[in-house]
Amino acid sequence: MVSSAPILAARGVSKAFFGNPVLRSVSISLEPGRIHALLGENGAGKSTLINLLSGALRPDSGTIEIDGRAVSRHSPPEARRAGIAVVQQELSLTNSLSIAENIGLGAYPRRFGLVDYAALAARAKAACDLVGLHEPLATPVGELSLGRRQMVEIAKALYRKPRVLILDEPTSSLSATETRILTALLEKLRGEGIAILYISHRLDEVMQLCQHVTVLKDGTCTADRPLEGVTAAGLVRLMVGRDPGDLFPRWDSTRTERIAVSVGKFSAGLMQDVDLEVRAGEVVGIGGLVGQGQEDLLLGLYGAIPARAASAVINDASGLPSNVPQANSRGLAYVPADRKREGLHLIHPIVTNLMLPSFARMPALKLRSRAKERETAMGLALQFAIKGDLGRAAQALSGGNQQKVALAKWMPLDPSVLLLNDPTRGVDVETKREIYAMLRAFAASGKAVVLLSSDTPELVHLCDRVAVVRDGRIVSLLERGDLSEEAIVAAAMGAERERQAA
Amino acid sequence: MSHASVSSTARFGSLYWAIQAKRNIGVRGLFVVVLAFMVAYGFLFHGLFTGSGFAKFTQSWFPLALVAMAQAILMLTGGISLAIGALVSLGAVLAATTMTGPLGVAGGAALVSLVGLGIGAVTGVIVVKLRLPAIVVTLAGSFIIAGAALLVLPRPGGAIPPWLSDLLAGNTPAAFGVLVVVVLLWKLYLATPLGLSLYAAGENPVGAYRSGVPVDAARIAAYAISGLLCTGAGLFVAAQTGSGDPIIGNSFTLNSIAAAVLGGIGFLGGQGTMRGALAGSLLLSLMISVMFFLGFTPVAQYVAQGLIIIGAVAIPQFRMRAR
Amino acid sequence: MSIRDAAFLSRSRLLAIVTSRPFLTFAIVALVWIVASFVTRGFGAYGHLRYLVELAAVIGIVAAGQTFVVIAGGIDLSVAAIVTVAAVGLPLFAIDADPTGLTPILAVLAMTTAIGLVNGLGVALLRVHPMIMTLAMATFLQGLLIIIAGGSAVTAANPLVSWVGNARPFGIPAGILVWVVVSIVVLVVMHATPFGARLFAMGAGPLAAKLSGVPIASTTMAVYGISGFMSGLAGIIVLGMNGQGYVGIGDPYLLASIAAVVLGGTSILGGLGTYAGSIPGAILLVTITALITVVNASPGWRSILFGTLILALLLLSGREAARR
Amino acid sequence: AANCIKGDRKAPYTLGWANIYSVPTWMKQTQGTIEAEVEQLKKEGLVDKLVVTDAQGDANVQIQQIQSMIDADVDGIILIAGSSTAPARVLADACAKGIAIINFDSLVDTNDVTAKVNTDSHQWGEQATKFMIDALGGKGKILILNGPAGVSVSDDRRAGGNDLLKANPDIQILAETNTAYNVAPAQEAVTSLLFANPEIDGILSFGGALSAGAVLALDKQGREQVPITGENARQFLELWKEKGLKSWATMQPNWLGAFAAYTAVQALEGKDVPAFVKIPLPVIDNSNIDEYLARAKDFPADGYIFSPYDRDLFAKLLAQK
Ligand SMILES: Nc1ncnc2c1ncn2[C@@H]1O[C@H](COP(=O)(O)OP(=O)(O)OP(=O)(O)O)[C@@H](O)[C@H]1O
Ligand SMILES: Nc1ncnc2c1ncn2[C@@H]1O[C@H](COP(=O)(O)OP(=O)(O)OP(=O)(O)O)[C@@H](O)[C@H]1O
Ligand SMILES: [Mg+2]
Ligand SMILES: [Mg+2]
Repeated sequence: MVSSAPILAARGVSKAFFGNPVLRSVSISLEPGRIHALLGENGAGKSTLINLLSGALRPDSGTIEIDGRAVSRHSPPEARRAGIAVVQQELSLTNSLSIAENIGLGAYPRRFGLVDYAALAARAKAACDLVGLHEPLATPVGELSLGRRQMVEIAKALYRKPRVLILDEPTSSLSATETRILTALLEKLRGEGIAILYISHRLDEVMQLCQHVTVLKDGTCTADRPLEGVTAAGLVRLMVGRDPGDLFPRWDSTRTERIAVSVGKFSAGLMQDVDLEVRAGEVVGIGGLVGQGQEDLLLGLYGAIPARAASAVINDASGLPSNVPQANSRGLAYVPADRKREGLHLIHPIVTNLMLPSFARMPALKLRSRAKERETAMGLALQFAIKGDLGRAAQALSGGNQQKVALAKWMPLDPSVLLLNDPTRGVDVETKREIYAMLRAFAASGKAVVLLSSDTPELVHLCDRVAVVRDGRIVSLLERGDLSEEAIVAAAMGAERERQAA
Repeated sequence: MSHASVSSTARFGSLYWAIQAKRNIGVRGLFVVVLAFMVAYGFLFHGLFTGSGFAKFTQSWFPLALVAMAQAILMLTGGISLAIGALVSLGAVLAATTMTGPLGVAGGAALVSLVGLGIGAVTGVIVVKLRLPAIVVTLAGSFIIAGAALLVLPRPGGAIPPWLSDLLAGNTPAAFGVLVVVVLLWKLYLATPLGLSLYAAGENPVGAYRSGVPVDAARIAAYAISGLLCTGAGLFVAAQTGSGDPIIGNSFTLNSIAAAVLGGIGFLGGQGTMRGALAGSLLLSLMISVMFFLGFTPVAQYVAQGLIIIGAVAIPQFRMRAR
Repeated sequence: MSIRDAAFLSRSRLLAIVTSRPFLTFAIVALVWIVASFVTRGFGAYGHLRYLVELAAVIGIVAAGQTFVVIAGGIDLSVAAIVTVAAVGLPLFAIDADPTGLTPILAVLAMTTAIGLVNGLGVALLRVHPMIMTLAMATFLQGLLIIIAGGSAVTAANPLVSWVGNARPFGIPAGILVWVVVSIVVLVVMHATPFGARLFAMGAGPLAAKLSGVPIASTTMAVYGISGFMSGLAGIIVLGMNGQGYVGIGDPYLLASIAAVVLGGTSILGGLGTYAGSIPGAILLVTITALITVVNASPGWRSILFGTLILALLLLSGREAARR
Repeated sequence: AANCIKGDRKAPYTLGWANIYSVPTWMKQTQGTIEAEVEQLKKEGLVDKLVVTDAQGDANVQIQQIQSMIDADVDGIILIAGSSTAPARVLADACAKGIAIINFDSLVDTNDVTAKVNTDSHQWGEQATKFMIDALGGKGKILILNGPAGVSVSDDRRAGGNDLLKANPDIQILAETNTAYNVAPAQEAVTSLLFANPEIDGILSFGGALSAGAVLALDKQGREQVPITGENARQFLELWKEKGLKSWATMQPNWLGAFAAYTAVQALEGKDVPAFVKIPLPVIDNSNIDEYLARAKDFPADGYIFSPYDRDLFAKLLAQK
């Protein structure tokens, strides 16, 4: 392919937050008709670089160039005029507005000074069709699942008919089907000569989709080269700075006979009358398309939403916990998927985030010992390799490190059953490896893990058994021997096949 | 191309009205409660359905409806105002001191509107640009504005031309007509890009800013419009009473919050609809008359009022959770 | 941790304290007092400043409850009504068998705490928004006042109450001593107990707090219960200071308590703040009121001056950091 | 017949009592006199029902409630107004419907009522000021305490003292303050003013519980009491006796309520009633303070000890021209 002039480029940009350098003299150039991968560990500075490119932040030094010309005052409206569209990692949607109104936000078609709903409907519909979003345009975004919202976010970017499309971890909350649609779409857009910048922690996606790669490590550029001739292992080496080990730990059965959780005819939210048994020492996966009720299963077990069951035994005591504190005292811990809203308190220091479950369990008026808390927190930070000053607010952490905090905070309670809701979403490979190893070690120590995941390889490589959920029921319980990505996807898609057959 | 534009014109209706219909979902429970009160009122007071009965009823609702809208707009942007009552008073005394003077009715009305817009805009700039908490800025503002009202008219007095009083608050449902116009104007505003930005600017300001929404402008505009609605309510109160009173608006501050929250407007911005706030204000107003006709003693009035307010908020929530 | 780290830590902590909002608010109080002492005759007299702090004690105690509620993500609009109910209702609990006057005080505190708990119940279990719940509670209490006000044919001759309102052990008004005790307890509970940590978590993100195992319902009830208790305590002190309760005696404390909390740097959105800021916030409010009183101006101008001063102080102390 | 009366309404009548705010003790006591009078009228077969509304202090709500009374077709309305101007138009409607309207205590600037019943606020201010000037021998430094700004009653009382104060330039006004008619804010304000103005010879208070607050402020700061004017609040009268004050007080008698109810029925019965019934200000001074205090136990501790009344008094008041 003929290399052409870059549409958008950063030249030697640097950025620091409160004196902490996040980017050091980084350059990147986005060329038309090319999908450019931006890789790096959590906190490497990828999102920050994007914010510089899109005008949401201004560089401390260095320049942003559009069509070869340096822009002096870059801002979001400026970027939009230049044809730059960004799919943010943090959703930029407004829940109370409809899909169409969100897609057009900030760039509404006008007629007589009013929003031209006719034109909006037409253009939003076109954008939605591109990404396979078929919900009515009037649906408030708040009613959509996380994955669908991500699709709205992408449609919103496409609506602007961009010349440069920047996607920050677009697939982290998408189902396999949605990911496939997106992949095809990006290929098509590339063919139309759009410059695409693609950030993902899923290396297989990157290998399959991208032509060029820039790797960031600790805010500096460690590679800027075509992807041709690079292996996944090579990419990891560039990101991490050393040889990668296997992503998944060696699997040994540590399953015991003791029953950790057993429910019969369990119903909660979308889940209807399911039976599930989890043994101590095993990792049970929960798979299926996004939004089939998997989350309600975990929340119901956890006492966070109303649930009922014909029979329930959790850690040798019968009955479901009726609230979260009760669940905690019975050895359950839950790590939510939406870490920003459900997992952490972003405005609070990392140390208080790490200590919160302990605070919730301690006698309410017992005097706290700050020194001891710090010590515990430092231990957890060390164990989970959480980078960052523990006294700083959790919002200063990168996504992956936030996820580690959300998991680590339960450890002081020594839970015997971990309920995990997509714990590796948006987490870099190195951190994933650490989390996987921890989960297996956790199981090996005689505890139980229930792992809800949208990442099918994860289910295949980590789990003793996988329950596939469809329409609020467990449609298939795959034992270790039968586990394969194909088997899980087949079970998850069953409904669609039947419908096609009918 | 022409085919596309024809079909898209047809779709205008469908998308716009479909969005509007979706917005009723959160407030349906409240609508039912309001309707029940409306029926009860009509049952207790048959004169409600005569021209003047309806006129008088809507007149007592009207100023509360305006201030509920004024508060709701601010709450949609994540703000709040404790200066609503003071602004109503200021609007009333300005109207009562200017309209019979050289400025005349038109000049007085213009002055009242300008003052409302101006004070609202200044408040908005202070809150938005200086990043100060709205609740205390407007608390401080309420003292300043109340002081100004006292300077304009140190004790109740002034006058409104009787024809204007009769026009706005006579035996015709003119107030209701004005309310309809105000609501239509609001719908029109919400259909402008700036107006629609209100929701995004309130709920997700960072995301909105990154999407190219003029967040600050949307919020400041909301404060200005809110100010205008308040002094407008003041003008109406002056017309309704035929005179000015520098403390007439005091109770509107808390009532406007009650009406807005009752109507499902959230405090975090971007949650709720104007129709909800209007229904909330209507409920508050209806409640007073219905309790009168039921012959409640003052003690019972206080207790029932508390229960109705809690019930109107709690019961729909329970129904939602049950579902 | 190395010694260098420790030294750095303590220096940065000192810096953190000096640049913190509560400290800033205290500094503003000091500044206003110094300037006012030069400008206004009699302002800087020890007796006057002591009186200001005594008045601030009442606001400060109400604000203690309000701070708890606001940090936990709520707001309490019933404090004024609760103060009034306490002050007006206390004589009704008088029993001749108890000459110390302690029983009625305990009874009133139990009653106001219970009122607060009902607020908490509505907020936590009925999920009524705090503004609505507490506003409705204030309305209920008006009804209650119609029943109890004027029913006290006996004067509030409660020795303990008049002691709290008038005595000056060691030259310090008893009200101030009560405030000091309250402040210490509140600061300890807020910043040095798991209960306090739960409040901050609830205010910053109720859903995350719930999923982390914080008992939301009981904590919410406790918070409003504390607010009811504090308002009751304040009611007893104002009753002592004025010798007689009356309807409306609590009215000034609603907006004052909210203003004190916000002037002290606590985020009205919840999750961030400290009572250490509400303390100088309360003193600041009383100081401004006193200054306005001695200015010879028409009521209109006084009101304008008062609002302008609050706004100016807010500019100095009340910046709200960007959230969300 | 009296104003507004058309003569088409027949006994027994329904009376509406449009209260502005029923929670304060003064209002409760007033309501008590109204209820007692209505009981009597019921026995006489003249009244069959009393409808009570409480506007919770909101003049707008009061208008709505008066409108509801019109809608419910009551025969008479007795009213304490929440604003001296706001209810004028709704009262005109009521008057046109032949409803007897007796407005007392807080009056409305309108002629569309059957009768207004009140003490004279102007005179109140004048007499209080006269007492103060006399007590100080025409020379001294005083504080002026007044009720809330923007309210006609407090404005009128203050205005009543104006001429006398102008005529006596040796009376120096150190400071003047407006607060709600309550003890606590008055005590706070006076304390601040005491520090700023150490030499004070007298306190001219225009009513309510302001005077009690002032006395407490002086007492708490260990200051000598000074001559002070006041009102019949029980707390103030008791302090007067306890501290041996040099004082003068008048009152807004709570039986204005009973009298208003009585007057409404008289008007409906076709009797002529004066458009304005001026209630002579009862004066409390050292000569009769003991009489008042002797009856104190019949009144709430936070209430007002009002002068005695009976039907004869009412008849006499109605007979005045
Ligand atoms: N607003 C901010 N204030 C302070 N620090 C910040 C801010 N935004 C980002 N950082 C810091 O900058 C660093 C880079 O963050 P960035 O979000 O760019 O990482 P990332 O590469 O996108 O990580 P991830 O893969 O987890 O999304 C992180 O260490 C983060 O702590
Ligand atoms: N129960 C009710 N009480 C009050 N108004 C009601 C009620 N039901 C319907 N309405 C009508 O709702 C309209 C209020 O405006 P509308 O519903 O268009 O709000 P809105 O502007 O759409 O709010 P938003 O756009 O923020 O959702 C008015 O026309 C009013 O008559
Ligand atoms: Mg990122
Ligand atoms: Mg990430």
